[in-house]
Amino acid sequence: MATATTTTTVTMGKALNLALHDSLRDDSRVLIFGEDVGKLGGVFRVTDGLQDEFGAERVFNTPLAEATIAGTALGLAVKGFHPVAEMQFDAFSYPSFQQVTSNIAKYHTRTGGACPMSLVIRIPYGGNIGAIEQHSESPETYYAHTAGLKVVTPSNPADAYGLLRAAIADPDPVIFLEPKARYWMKQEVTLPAPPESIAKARIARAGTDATVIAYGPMVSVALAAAETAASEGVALEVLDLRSLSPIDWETVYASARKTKRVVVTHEAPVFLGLGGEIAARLMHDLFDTLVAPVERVGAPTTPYPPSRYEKLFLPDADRILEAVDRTREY
Amino acid sequence: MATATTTTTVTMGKALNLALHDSLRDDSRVLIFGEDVGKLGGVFRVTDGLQDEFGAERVFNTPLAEATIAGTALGLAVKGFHPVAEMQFDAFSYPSFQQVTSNIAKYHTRTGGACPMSLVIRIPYGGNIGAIEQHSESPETYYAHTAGLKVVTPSNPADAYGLLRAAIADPDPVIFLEPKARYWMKQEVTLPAPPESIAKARIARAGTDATVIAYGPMVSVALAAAETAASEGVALEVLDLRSLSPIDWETVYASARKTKRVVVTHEAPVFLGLGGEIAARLMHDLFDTLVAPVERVGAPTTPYPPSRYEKLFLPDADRILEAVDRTREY
Amino acid sequence: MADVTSAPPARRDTPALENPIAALLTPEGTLTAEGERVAGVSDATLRDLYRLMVITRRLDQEGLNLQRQGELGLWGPTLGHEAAQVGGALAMRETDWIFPYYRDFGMAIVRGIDPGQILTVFKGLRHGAWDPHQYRFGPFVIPVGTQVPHAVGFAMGCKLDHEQTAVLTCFGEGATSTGDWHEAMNFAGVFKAPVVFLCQNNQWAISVPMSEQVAGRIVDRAAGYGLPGVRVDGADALAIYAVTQMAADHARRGDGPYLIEAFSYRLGPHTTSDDPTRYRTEADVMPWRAHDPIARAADQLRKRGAWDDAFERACQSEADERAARMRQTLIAATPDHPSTVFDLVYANPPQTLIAERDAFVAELAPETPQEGR
Amino acid sequence: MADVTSAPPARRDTPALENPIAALLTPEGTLTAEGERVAGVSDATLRDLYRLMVITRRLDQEGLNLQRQGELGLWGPTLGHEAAQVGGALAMRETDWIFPYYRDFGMAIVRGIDPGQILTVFKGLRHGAWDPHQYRFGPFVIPVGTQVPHAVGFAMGCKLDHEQTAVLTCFGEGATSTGDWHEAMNFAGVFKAPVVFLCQNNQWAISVPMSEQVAGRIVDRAAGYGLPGVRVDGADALAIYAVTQMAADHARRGDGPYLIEAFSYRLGPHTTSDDPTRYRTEADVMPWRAHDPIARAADQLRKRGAWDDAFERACQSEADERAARMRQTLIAATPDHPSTVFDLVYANPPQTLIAERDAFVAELAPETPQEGR
Ligand SMILES: Cc1ncc(C[n+]2csc(CCOP(=O)(O)OP(=O)(O)O)c2C)c(N)n1
Ligand SMILES: Cc1ncc(C[n+]2csc(CCOP(=O)(O)OP(=O)(O)O)c2C)c(N)n1
Ligand SMILES: [Mg+2]
Ligand SMILES: [Mg+2]
Repeated sequence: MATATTTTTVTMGKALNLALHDSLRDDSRVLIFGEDVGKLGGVFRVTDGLQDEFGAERVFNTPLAEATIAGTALGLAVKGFHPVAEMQFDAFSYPSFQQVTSNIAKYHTRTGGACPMSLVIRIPYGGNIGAIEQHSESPETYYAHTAGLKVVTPSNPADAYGLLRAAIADPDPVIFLEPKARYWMKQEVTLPAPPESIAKARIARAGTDATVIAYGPMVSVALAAAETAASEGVALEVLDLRSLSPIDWETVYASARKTKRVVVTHEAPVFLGLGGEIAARLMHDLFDTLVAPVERVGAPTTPYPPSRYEKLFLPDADRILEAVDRTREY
Repeated sequence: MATATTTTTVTMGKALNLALHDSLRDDSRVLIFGEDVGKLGGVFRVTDGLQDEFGAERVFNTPLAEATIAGTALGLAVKGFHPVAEMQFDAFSYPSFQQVTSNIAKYHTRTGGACPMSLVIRIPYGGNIGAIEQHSESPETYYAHTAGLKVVTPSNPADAYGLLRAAIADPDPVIFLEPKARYWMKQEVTLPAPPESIAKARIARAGTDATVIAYGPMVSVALAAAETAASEGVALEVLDLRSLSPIDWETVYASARKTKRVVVTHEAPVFLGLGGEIAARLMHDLFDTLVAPVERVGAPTTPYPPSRYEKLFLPDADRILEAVDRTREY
Repeated sequence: MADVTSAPPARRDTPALENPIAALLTPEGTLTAEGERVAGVSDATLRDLYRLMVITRRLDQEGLNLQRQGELGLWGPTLGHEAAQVGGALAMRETDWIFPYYRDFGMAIVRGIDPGQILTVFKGLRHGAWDPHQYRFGPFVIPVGTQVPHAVGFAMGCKLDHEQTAVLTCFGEGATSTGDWHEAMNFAGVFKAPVVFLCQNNQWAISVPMSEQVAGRIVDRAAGYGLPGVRVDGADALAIYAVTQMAADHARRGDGPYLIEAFSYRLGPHTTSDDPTRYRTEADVMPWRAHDPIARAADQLRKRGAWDDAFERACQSEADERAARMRQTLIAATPDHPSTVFDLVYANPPQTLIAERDAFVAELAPETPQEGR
Repeated sequence: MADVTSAPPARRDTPALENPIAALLTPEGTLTAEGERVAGVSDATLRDLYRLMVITRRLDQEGLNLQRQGELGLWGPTLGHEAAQVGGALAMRETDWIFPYYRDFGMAIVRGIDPGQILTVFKGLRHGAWDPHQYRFGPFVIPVGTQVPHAVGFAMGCKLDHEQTAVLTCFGEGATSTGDWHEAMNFAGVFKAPVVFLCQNNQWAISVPMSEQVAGRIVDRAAGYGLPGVRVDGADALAIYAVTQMAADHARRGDGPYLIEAFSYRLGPHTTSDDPTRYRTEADVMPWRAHDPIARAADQLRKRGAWDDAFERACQSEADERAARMRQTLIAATPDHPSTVFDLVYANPPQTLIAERDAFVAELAPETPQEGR
């Protein structure tokens, strides 16, 4: 594959595949492994064709053991590789929780900085795909609350490529959350794009009347809400966080200062979701600037529902717009 | 041991031991197991003497395998037992994260309510005991963010007894967080006390000028801060949450409405800690009532520090009072 | 703890494992003549095994059809697993418990659970469709391997209650790679829990072949826990029935756990979402198609002179008729009110959740679940 | 994947495990005469083993003293582990890596890490005290069993880099109960990683005796992963040295992993926080006191005529002198500036953390770490 840039329309799944491909091509220390990432190309085909092109030494299947997928990634990072490990679904990353929280997040500290954890753990997350139990969860709070990790999530194909390449290039452990319901989202992108900074948020749509803060799967929902609002003469600003840990407060504050009204939305439960952290911090630091309390739109305090009901539980444009109205009518 | 009530001075460790003892005595389906809970009586002696009195069938050691300590607790609950499983330290509960999050928290749903998870997982947590790595963490966010669990933590011997008995009696899975730095805290208690409701907060000290919301190990710190404040003519109200999931919002709102100034404190990192959820919700619902933004006092976004530094990182009375001043000078 | 006080070097060698069951099997994992005699499986039982396998395959096929027709979101075929599932489940007493894995559709059928109800899980109507206590059959558990500790815990409870109950738990060979599986095997050995571990080794974990999944042989791991184990031909319902029954008796007698590896092959896709052509060829699968549990049972019946065409036809028509009923039940199944999602979280729900539920319901009206789709 | 396409029933029986190393050991886990000949351990090496064990025990004793004197928050004695730790570590080449567990003080000494620096971890000054790359020695890892997957991952990397590096990892018998241990064993077998697993079975996990911890025998688990394994007398440094060296060669040759169970006894408390009198009697411990690694090595030297009192005295005085230096280093050790805690979290710290650090430092001044205690 040439390095000259080309503009093409790709899905997010393909953009991630290209990011992995280009990282494997440009850095011989990059390895990809996990369950079914080999011949199958992953259950979402994100690693499609990579084993064929780069060989079974650099792209390989592992046994069904997430704790040790993470644990061996740590060992390979100490050996100087840049492992990109895949967890097949959100809930199936939980077996690796101890390795990620107690070792990967703390190894740089434990070794006095001698052993940076230059690895990425890719996790498809979120719902809205009609799946059975444990295939639709949003575990970002678990990881973002854990100091020592970086947590990133793209909302579109272009960011997917840029953020994944930046995550792989970063010397610290990055939990890379892939909004699985958006794998099939298409966009025209110019690739290879220069790596994104992994810690910068993005104004997805500029507006003046209120800010909707979203990330991952919810950004396109927020943009749809903004379209509707526009047709009603309301100019919503949509902010795509992209990085969940750290949060790009500068961009968040700038937008909040401008619109003075903020709604935060995510698929995860509201209780202890990222919306709480953002709302708490904004209302604290901009107590006199905000003209209305920060609204949160997320899931209720229940396990993810059976898929037949998921659309009723997932935040949608209507609920976002209702929240916007609450901030404007306040 | 007679059931007539007696008033004695006990440590929190002893109060917990008595709660386990009385639960074993009063309910033949209660079982206690975990690493070293047998002859040793647990590394903190909370299960001291229980195996001697109730036998190795009801109080027993397990192999070193937290995932399966939790997983067998689930199976025993299905069999109609009320397991009280011990995780030896906070960070050592992480291997059980999948069993707790994907099975214990969801089994009642998965079985259409046919299999309630009447079990308790006891976890000593928090720092301030001069321990080595991984023995001083505050994992409450991980558990409280997980729907299907209940999360409770006592701050004194009397509550320790009442809450643990209530947790064991509750038909749902309860993560029982024990503030290990307070195991040696003494108090005069009348035992056996009637079981507490596990979902009610408590006004630990009434005041009018500002509310300090705390839980577990931080309650006594907040009370010390209130003493100092009182000597300076400031009447702090100290609210002990006791239940972290669900949160007793009624009591929290009543206090916040009264004092109009709120500080939330915990040992856990501020970022995505419970303080964020409480602050976000209070400032949202009482946006026009609060005269100052809710202040949060917790740990920075780092792994728990080496013990030599812990006192510098743990919230203390001074930092709480500074936060109170910020709300009062606002 | 005797070993702890024994004089050094404490050898604590486990005595060569007593494993009389193994002696009843040929190297291929079928019953020897002596084994068939000892097992004493009646013709009636062998016919039951045949009948239930025919029904299982037919209902499984109907599950595939329903998925193709858009009535199910997902289906995970049991093709190739009929012998292990029917043989294993039928060998357990009614009072015994089974903690299945997600593919154990055949076991659920043996236990008398309405297959149309089971399918509502794969239609996305609920996360679980039966009362485990009613059928002594745990829910399908999706996180691989995690049901194994549940079975061991339940079995520890049976022992504490001094019951004559044995517990069967199933899992694929991929599950043996999980930490939970190992921890549970060790617990079972330490506590001598009355549990039978039945590995349905179909040589694939989605696209991962056994050679990239399992170091050594699963059956050989039993000895590492001081437990007996055998590998059985996964297409031989008779052998699986006999061995499981003996292993369950072993457990009931208080002799502890037993590991059975039923060795067969996943003839279909992992699930309807899977595309096996990406990772295996027809040449890989072909030799295993002949390795058919139902044909095997028919042969065994013929050898015993316990076979006739009327019986075959009866099995087929019962299967067809059950398939039709299953389809009806599924299609007729209506979603519960979405508020059920809130009602099922806790046995003793907190006020906060009840309030969330009420707000949810208020917002919902007049929407209906259908529209929610 | 050959087995996948083979005609049913695919047996995939692993050929009877080649394990020439086992043949060199007596049933008690010491070297046979033939074994001693094949191993060809020189007198100089045996003297090194003796010397390093004497030093380890002396420094370990000093660690206990320092803890009692309040200079350390905690100490976990290695008494009874000297042979496994010194023998195992010395057997590895300088270019080999070791992923130790928290009790491997003796291995750290063999690797030349300043013991006074190691103790700063137990003084609460830092979470880790050496650069793993400098000594090819991983950090002490507290969560039991979790270092085993690290070692396997590192070994997989050595294989990918086509290096002649072998990796040694240690753990107690309690660690074998963890899921991570099993997953790592299976990974090592599947990927044929050049790793040697050295279990230091001291028969206790804090208060839990081996009989309540381990079902079966740990050494017997190797076969379940298709791997060779041996149980060695944990008091015999010579045997452990020889077996570890042969196992490491086996791994370097590309023949895959090897499991060694060094069987001994934890003579001291689990750590200084532990009170063994609550769960075991002197009668339990007594028989094991004679089972002494250092006395054993001395005998072996005498048998070889490679022993003299001058050597013994030299070892003792070197040990005493090193102990004094260790004490000095520890007591002289000053805490880093507390802001180091922030600086060590990331290699590429986010602005948000830098801001937190600066705020922290501002608040701190003029406090000093001492006051922070
Ligand atoms: C902990 C966990 N990781 C990953 C998955 C995704 N997954 C579902 S089934 C499966 C393969 C299981 O293979 P095996 O255990 O052999 O059972 P089989 O499906 O072949 O019957 C995988 C990887 C899961 N459900 N749980
Ligand atoms: C995952 C985990 N659970 C519990 C603990 C607490 N703990 C520390 S050491 C230990 C016993 C370990 O025994 P073993 O593996 O035999 O090693 P030994 O200490 O005997 O050398 C326990 C339970 C821990 N550190 N990590
Ligand atoms: Mg399989
Ligand atoms: Mg031990």
